[in-house]
Amino acid sequence: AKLMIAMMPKSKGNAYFISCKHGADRAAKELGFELLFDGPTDSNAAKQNEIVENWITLGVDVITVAAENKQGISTALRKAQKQGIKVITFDADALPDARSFFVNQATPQGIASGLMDEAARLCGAEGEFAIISATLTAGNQREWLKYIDERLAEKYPKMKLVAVRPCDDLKDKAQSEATALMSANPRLKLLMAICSPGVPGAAEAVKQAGKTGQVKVIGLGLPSENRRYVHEGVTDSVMLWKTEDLGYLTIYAAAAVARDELKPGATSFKAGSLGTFEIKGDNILLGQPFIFNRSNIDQFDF
Amino acid sequence: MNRYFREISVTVALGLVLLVMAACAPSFYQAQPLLSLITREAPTLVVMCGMALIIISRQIDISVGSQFSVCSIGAGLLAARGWPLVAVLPAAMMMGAGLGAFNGWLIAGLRLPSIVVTLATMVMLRQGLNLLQQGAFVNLPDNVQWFGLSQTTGQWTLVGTALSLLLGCGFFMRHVAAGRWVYAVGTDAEAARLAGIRPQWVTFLVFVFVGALTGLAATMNLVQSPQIQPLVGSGLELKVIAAVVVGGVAISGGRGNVWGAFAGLLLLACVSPALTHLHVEAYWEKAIQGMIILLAVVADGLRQRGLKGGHG
Amino acid sequence: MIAAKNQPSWLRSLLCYETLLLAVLVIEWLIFYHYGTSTNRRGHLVGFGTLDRQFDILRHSCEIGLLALALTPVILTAGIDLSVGSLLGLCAIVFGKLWHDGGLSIPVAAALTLVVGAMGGGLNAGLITALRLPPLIVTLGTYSLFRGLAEAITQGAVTYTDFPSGFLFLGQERWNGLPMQAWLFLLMTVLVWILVHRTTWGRSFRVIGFSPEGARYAGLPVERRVSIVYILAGIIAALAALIYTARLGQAKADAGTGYELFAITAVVLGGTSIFGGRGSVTGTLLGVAAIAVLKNGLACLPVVIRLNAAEEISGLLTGALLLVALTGNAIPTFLKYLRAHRPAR
Amino acid sequence: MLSGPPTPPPLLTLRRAAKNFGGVRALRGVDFDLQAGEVHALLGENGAGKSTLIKIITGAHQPDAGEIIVAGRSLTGLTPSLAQQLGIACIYQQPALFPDLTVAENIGLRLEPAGSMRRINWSLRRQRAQELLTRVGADLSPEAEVRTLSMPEQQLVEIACAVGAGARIVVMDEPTASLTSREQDRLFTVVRELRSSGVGIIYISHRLDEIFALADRVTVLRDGESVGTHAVRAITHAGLIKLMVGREVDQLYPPTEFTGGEIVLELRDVDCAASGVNHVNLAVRAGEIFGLAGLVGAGRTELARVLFGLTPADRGEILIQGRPIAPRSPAAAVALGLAYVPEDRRRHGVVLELPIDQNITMAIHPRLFPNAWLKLGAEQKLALDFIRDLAVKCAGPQALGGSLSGGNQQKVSLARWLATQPKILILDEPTQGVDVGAKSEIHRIIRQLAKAGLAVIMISSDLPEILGMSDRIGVMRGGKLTAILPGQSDAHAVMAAALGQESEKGAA
Ligand SMILES: Nc1ncnc2c1ncn2[C@@H]1O[C@H](COP(=O)(O)OP(=O)(O)OP(=O)(O)O)[C@@H](O)[C@H]1O
Ligand SMILES: Nc1ncnc2c1ncn2[C@@H]1O[C@H](COP(=O)(O)OP(=O)(O)OP(=O)(O)O)[C@@H](O)[C@H]1O
Ligand SMILES: [Mg+2]
Ligand SMILES: [Mg+2]
Repeated sequence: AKLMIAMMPKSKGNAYFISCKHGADRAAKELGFELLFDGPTDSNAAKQNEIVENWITLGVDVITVAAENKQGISTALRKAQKQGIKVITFDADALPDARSFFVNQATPQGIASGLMDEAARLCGAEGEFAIISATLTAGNQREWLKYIDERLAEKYPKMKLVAVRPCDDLKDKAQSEATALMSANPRLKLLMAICSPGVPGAAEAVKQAGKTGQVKVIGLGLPSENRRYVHEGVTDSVMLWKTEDLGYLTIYAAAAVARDELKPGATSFKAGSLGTFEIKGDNILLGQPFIFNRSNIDQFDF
Repeated sequence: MNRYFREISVTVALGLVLLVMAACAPSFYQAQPLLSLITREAPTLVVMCGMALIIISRQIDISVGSQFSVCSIGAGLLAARGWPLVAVLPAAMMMGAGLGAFNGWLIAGLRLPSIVVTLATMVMLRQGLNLLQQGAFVNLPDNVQWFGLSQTTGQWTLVGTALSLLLGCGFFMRHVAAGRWVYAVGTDAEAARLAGIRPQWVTFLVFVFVGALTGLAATMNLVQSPQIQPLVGSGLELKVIAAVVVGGVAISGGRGNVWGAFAGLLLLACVSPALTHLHVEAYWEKAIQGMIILLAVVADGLRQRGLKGGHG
Repeated sequence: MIAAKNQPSWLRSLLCYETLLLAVLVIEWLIFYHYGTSTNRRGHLVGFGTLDRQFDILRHSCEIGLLALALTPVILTAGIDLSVGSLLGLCAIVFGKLWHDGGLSIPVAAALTLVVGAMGGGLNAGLITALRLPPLIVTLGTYSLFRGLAEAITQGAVTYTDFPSGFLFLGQERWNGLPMQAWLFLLMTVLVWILVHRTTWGRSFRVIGFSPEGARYAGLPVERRVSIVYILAGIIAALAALIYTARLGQAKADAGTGYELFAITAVVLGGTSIFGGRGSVTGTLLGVAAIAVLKNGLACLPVVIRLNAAEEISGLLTGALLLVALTGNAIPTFLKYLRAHRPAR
Repeated sequence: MLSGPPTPPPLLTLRRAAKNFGGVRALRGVDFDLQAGEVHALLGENGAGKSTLIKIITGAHQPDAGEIIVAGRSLTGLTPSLAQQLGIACIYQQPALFPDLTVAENIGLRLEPAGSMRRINWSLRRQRAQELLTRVGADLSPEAEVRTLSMPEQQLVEIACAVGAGARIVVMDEPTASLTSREQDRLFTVVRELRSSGVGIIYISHRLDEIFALADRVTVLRDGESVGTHAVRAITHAGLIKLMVGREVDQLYPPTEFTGGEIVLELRDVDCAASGVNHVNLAVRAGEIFGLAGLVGAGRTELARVLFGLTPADRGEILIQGRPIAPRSPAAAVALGLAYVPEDRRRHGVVLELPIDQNITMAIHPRLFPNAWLKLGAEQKLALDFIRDLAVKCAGPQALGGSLSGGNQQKVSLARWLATQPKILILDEPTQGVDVGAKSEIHRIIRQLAKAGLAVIMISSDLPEILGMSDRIGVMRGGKLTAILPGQSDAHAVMAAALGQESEKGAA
C-alpha cells in the first residue's frame, strides 16, 4: 500500500505551518505518499497528544511533529515508536529518545541572534526597541526571548529593550499594542514581532501612526503576509527560513526513514530537488534563516 | 439614593485612570495614538451596544465573538471577490442578522436558555470557520481600506459611525417605546405579556439586532487593514460582556444603560495602553483587568449593602 | 420531566432525562465500537475498542470531569463559576512553585495547593455572598484575576517540570486496573453525589436555586450553603490541577485554559438547568462521558482522521448535541406552555 | 332564546368555559355574564377557579373549550393585548408589575397606546401617573422603583393602572387582600365612581362584607363549576357561604381561653434603622395571641423581619424567656424557637417548584435529618400528617407548591412553621386570600396553638380578624408601636390609633 505520513504543526491555522504544508504536499506528490496534516487550532500540548493517538489508531507509517512542548508530547511519541511507527520532529524538537531525527530549521540561538543582529543593523546598534510576542506562555517564544536577551547583553549594550507585549496571535491586538508602545516610548526606534500575525499588525500600526521609516519593523513572518508592507517601506525585513523547504525536507526525511534509507550515523541527506543537506548528530540542518526585504521578497510566493 | 451610582462610579474610575495618566505619563495624550486607539475600539463599541440591549433584556450572547469572525471572513471573501463596499456592508449585516436570528429562534421560539444556546453556537461557528478557512488570512483589495478614503477621514468616519450608533441606542432605549419594552421584558417577561407586549418577539428581534450590529462591526474592522485573520474577534464576547456589566447593566436584566456600558468599555480599553505607558510588565495585565472588574462591582455591592442593610 | 403525573413511578424514572442520555451514550459507544475499531494497516488492533484507548479517554476526561463535578452544585444554586479553569492554572503554578522553589515535599505542596484552591473559591464565595454580587460577574473578574496571578507568579515564562515519578504516577499510571486519576474522579463523584442527592445540604442547594429568598425565609443558612459550593468548586479545581500537572508532567500558567466552557457544556448536557434547582450528578457524569466518547470516538473513525479535522468536527457535533439535548429537554415545558396559552380547538 | 328581563346586551359573556392544567380541571364549563354599570362579585373557596376564570377573560390563559363574547363579538385566541384593546383591564391577585421600573413607567407601559416606534414623553408620563395615584389615594412618588414598594403599595399601583385604562370592563382579583380599611374605603369610592360611569366590574374577594357593601350580583364557583348567580340584595350571608362551601360554616371566631402565662418574648427599645423600626417595647406571653394592626406601611412586617433576623436590630434588647438574644439570620431565629409565616407566600412562603413535602420540612432539616442525611420516608409521613390536619387540597405530597391555589399555599406555608414546633409564632396576614372555610379552619388552628402554650403574634389588615382573635392588640404607625389595646376594643379605637388620632386615655 501507499505509505502514509502524518505531519503535525504546532497550530494548523498558522500561516507559517500552512506554508510548510505546501512544501510537504509537493514532496508527498513527488514521492507518491499519502499525507495527513492535522494539528490543534491553537497551540496546545494536550491536543497534540490526542492527535498522535489518532494516528496510532490509523497506523500511519511515519509521524512528523513540531512539538509544542518537549515533555508533553514525548510519551505519546514513544508509544507510537513501540508500535513500529517512525517518528521525526521538525521545527521544534521533542526529547531525543522519542524520535529518530529532528529536522532543524535553525536553532533558537540562530533565530534570536539573527533577529537581534538585523535589529542592531537597522538601528545602528543603539536606541530603544520593543518586542511583540505571541502569548506570554508559549514555549518557543520564551526561548527566543531568552536568547535575544543574551545576545543583547553580549553584543549590543547600547540598545535597550523597553517592553515585551503579547498579542495572543491576534493581528488586531498586535496593532493596538504597537500603537501604545510607540506613543509610550517616543524614542522607540524599532518594533520586533516574534510571531507571524504580529508583524503585519505592528506594520499597520506604524503605517497608521505615520511613522514609516522612523520606527522600523522587523520580525518572524511570511513573505506573503508582509509583502505589501515591505514594498511600502513600513516593514524593513522579515526573517524566516524557507518554510516550504522545511516541509519538503521533513517529508523527504520521513520517507527515507520509513524505507530505512536514512539511518542513525548518516552525515548527509539528499532531498529531491533541494539537493543535499548536512546532518549533525541526529539533526538534519535546513540551513540559515533567510532575510526577506524589498529586493528579494517578490521571488517567494509563500 | 442614586439610581445611577454604578454609572457614575465607573465614570469616576475612568476619570481617575485618565488623571493618573495625565500625572504619570502625559505621553498618553497624543492626538494620533488616541485616535488610533479609539478607532480600534469602534467596532467593539458597536458590538457592546448590542450586548447592552441583550443583557438588559435578561439574556446573554456569548457567540458574538464567533459571529464577528464569521462575518469578518465572509465579508472579507466577498470584498476579495471584488464586491464593492456598499454591497459588502449590507451583506455582512445580513449574515450577522441571520446568525442572530438563529440564536433568537432557539431562545425566543423554543424558550431555551440563552447562555447555553449561544455557548453551543459559539463553538459551532468557531469550529465551522476553522474547518472551512483553516486559519488562512484573507487579503483584501486596496479600495476596501478606509472605504477608499484617506486614513484620517476613514478613522473619523468609523469613530463617527460608532458614536452615532451609541447615541442612537441611548436615545432608543430611553425615549422610544420599543426600547422601553426591552427593559420591560428584561424586568419581568410575564408582566410584559400581561401588559400586551410580546416578549418573545422582543427577545428575537434583540438577537437579530445584535447580529446585524456584529456584521456592521466586522465591516468596520475590515476596513482598518489590508488583511483579515480568521481568529479575529476571539475573546470579543468576554470583553464586551465585562464592559457592559462593569458599566452597571444588571446581569439579571432590566437595569442599566448604554452610557454606563460605554464608560465601562473605555475603562477596560484604557487598561492595556495605560499599563504600556506606565511601563508595567505585560504579565500583570490580566490580573489588573480582573481587579478592575472586581473593584467596580465590589464598590457597587458595598454601596447596595450599606443602603439596604440586610434586605434581600 | 417527560413523564406525565399519572404514570407509575418506575416508568417515570425510566423516562427521565438521565436514562435518555444514557441511551444516547450507549448508542454512541456502540457505533464507535463498531466503526472505530479495526486492525490497522500495520496489523495492530487499534481504535476505540481497545482497552488502552478506553483508558486514555478516561485519563483525558478526568480534569474536565472534575470541573464539571465542581460546577454541578454551583449551577444547582443558580450560580455559575467561570473561574474554575483559571483557578486550575493558578493552582498548578502554586503547586509547582511550592515544590520547586519552596522546596516542600510533594504531599505538603499538594495539601497547600488544595488550601489555595479553597481560598480561590472562598474569594468567589465571599464576594458573592457577603456583597450579594451576581456570580457571573464575580467569576468573570476572578477568571481574569486567577489567570493573571498565575502569569504574574511565573512572569509567563517559568514552566515547572521534572516532578518525581511518585507524583507522576497520579496522572500516568494504572492502579488496580484503572488509571490512577480515574479512581480519584470516581471517589469525588461518589462524594459529590452523596452531598447533592442524599443530604440536606444538597436539598438546600436546590431550594436556593429555585428561590434564594424562599430559602432565607425558611431559615436555611443561604450564605453558608452558597459559600460551600464555591469553596468546594475551588478545592476540586485544585485537585484537578494536581492531576493535570501529573498527567502532563508540567505546570504552566496556561493550564486549563478554556476548560470552564467544556465543563459547563457537560453539566448542561447532563440535564442540569442553568437557572438552578434542577439537575443531578448522574446527569453530569453522563454528560461528561457523552462528550468524551463523542470527541474520542470521532477521532477513531478513519474517515474523520483522514479529513484532518477531528477537532473541528467534534466541536461542531458537541455544539449540535447540546442544542438537540436542550431542545429535547425543553419540549415538555414547551408543550405545556402551548397547552396553557393556545386553545385546544 | 330565553326571554329574560329587558336588560341591555351584556358587556361580556362566557359560555361553558373550561380549562385544564395537566390533570387539574380548574374550570369545567362555567357560564358568566357582566352588565354595564354593575359590580359582579365572584366568590368561591380557594382553588375554585376564580383566578383562572378571569385570566381567561383577560387573555392570559386560553380556554380549552367554550366561548367568550365581548360586546357582541365572539372571540377566539384572545391575548392580553387584544383584551386591552377591547377595554378589559385587570388587577391580578399577584401584582404583575415591573419591579425594576418606576411607578410612572409601570403605569405608562400599561396605559399608553401600542406602537413600537412611538416617542415617550416622560414628563407627561409622570404627570399622568401622579394624577392616577392621587385618584386612587396612593401616597407614592411616581419616580419610586416598584421593587422598593410593599405589597399593598404595589396593589395600589395596579389599581391606578386599571382606573387609568378607561376600561369598560375592570377585573379585580382580591384587590383588598392586603389593604387596610382606609385604602379599602378609597378603593370602594373609586369602584363606585367607575360603576356609575357605566363600567362593568368583576370583583373577587373572600371578605363577604365587602361583597355585600359593593356588589350588585354575585356568582359562586365551586370546584370549577358555577353554582349560581344571584342578586346580592336577594341573598343572605349564610346563604352565600352555604353555596360556596356546600355546608354551613360557623363564622364566629373561636373564643379565647387565655388566662395569662409567663412572658416568652420581650422587646426593649428595639431599633432598626434599615427598616424603620423605632423604639418598640413589647411583651408577649405564652398562650397569648397578640394582634398587630396598622395601616399600610406602618412597619408591622418590618418588625417581624427584625424579630426573625432578616433585618437584624441595631439597638435595644430582645429577650426570649428572659434570655437576651440577637437573631442575625432566620436560621438563628428558628433555632431560638421563632417561626414566621411571611405575607408574600409566593416569593417567601413556599418554593413553587418544589413538592409539598419538601416545602413542609424545609425549616426542620436539623431536627428531622440530624446527620444531614435525608430520610424520605419520614419526610413523606410528616407531610401527609400536615396535609390531613390542615386539609390541604392537593394531588398528594409530591404535588408541586406552584400547582396549589393561593389559600392552599398559605396552609403549606403554615404547616412548614408548625412543623418547627416553635415557642413563638409570627403570622403575617395569615388568612389573606383564604376562603371562609379555610379561614375559620386556620383561626381554629391558631387558637389551638395558643392554647398549647405558643405565643402568637398575628399581623393582619383584616380588622374583624384582629378584633375577633386577639387577646391584646398592638397598633403600629410609622415604625413605632403607638398603642396597645385590650382584645375587646372596638374598631374605632384601633383605627383611631392607627391613624394617629388616638389620645392617651384611649390606651388606658
Ligand atoms: N398554572 C397552573 N398550573 C396548574 N394548576 C393550576 C394553575 N393555575 C391554577 N391551577 C389550579 O387550578 C385550580 C383553580 O385555581 P385558581 O387560582 O383559579 O383558584 P382561585 O379560585 O383563584 O383560588 P384562590 O381563592 O385561592 O385564589 C386550582 O386547583 C389550582 O391548583
Ligand atoms: N425592601 C424594602 N426596602 C426599603 N423599604 C421598604 C422595603 N419594603 C418595605 N419598605 C418600606 O418599609 C415600610 C413598612 O413596610 P410594610 O409596608 O411591609 O409594613 P406593614 O406594616 O407590614 O404593612 P403591611 O403589613 O400592611 O404590608 C414601608 O414604608 C415600605 O415602603
Ligand atoms: Mg385566586
Ligand atoms: Mg406587612
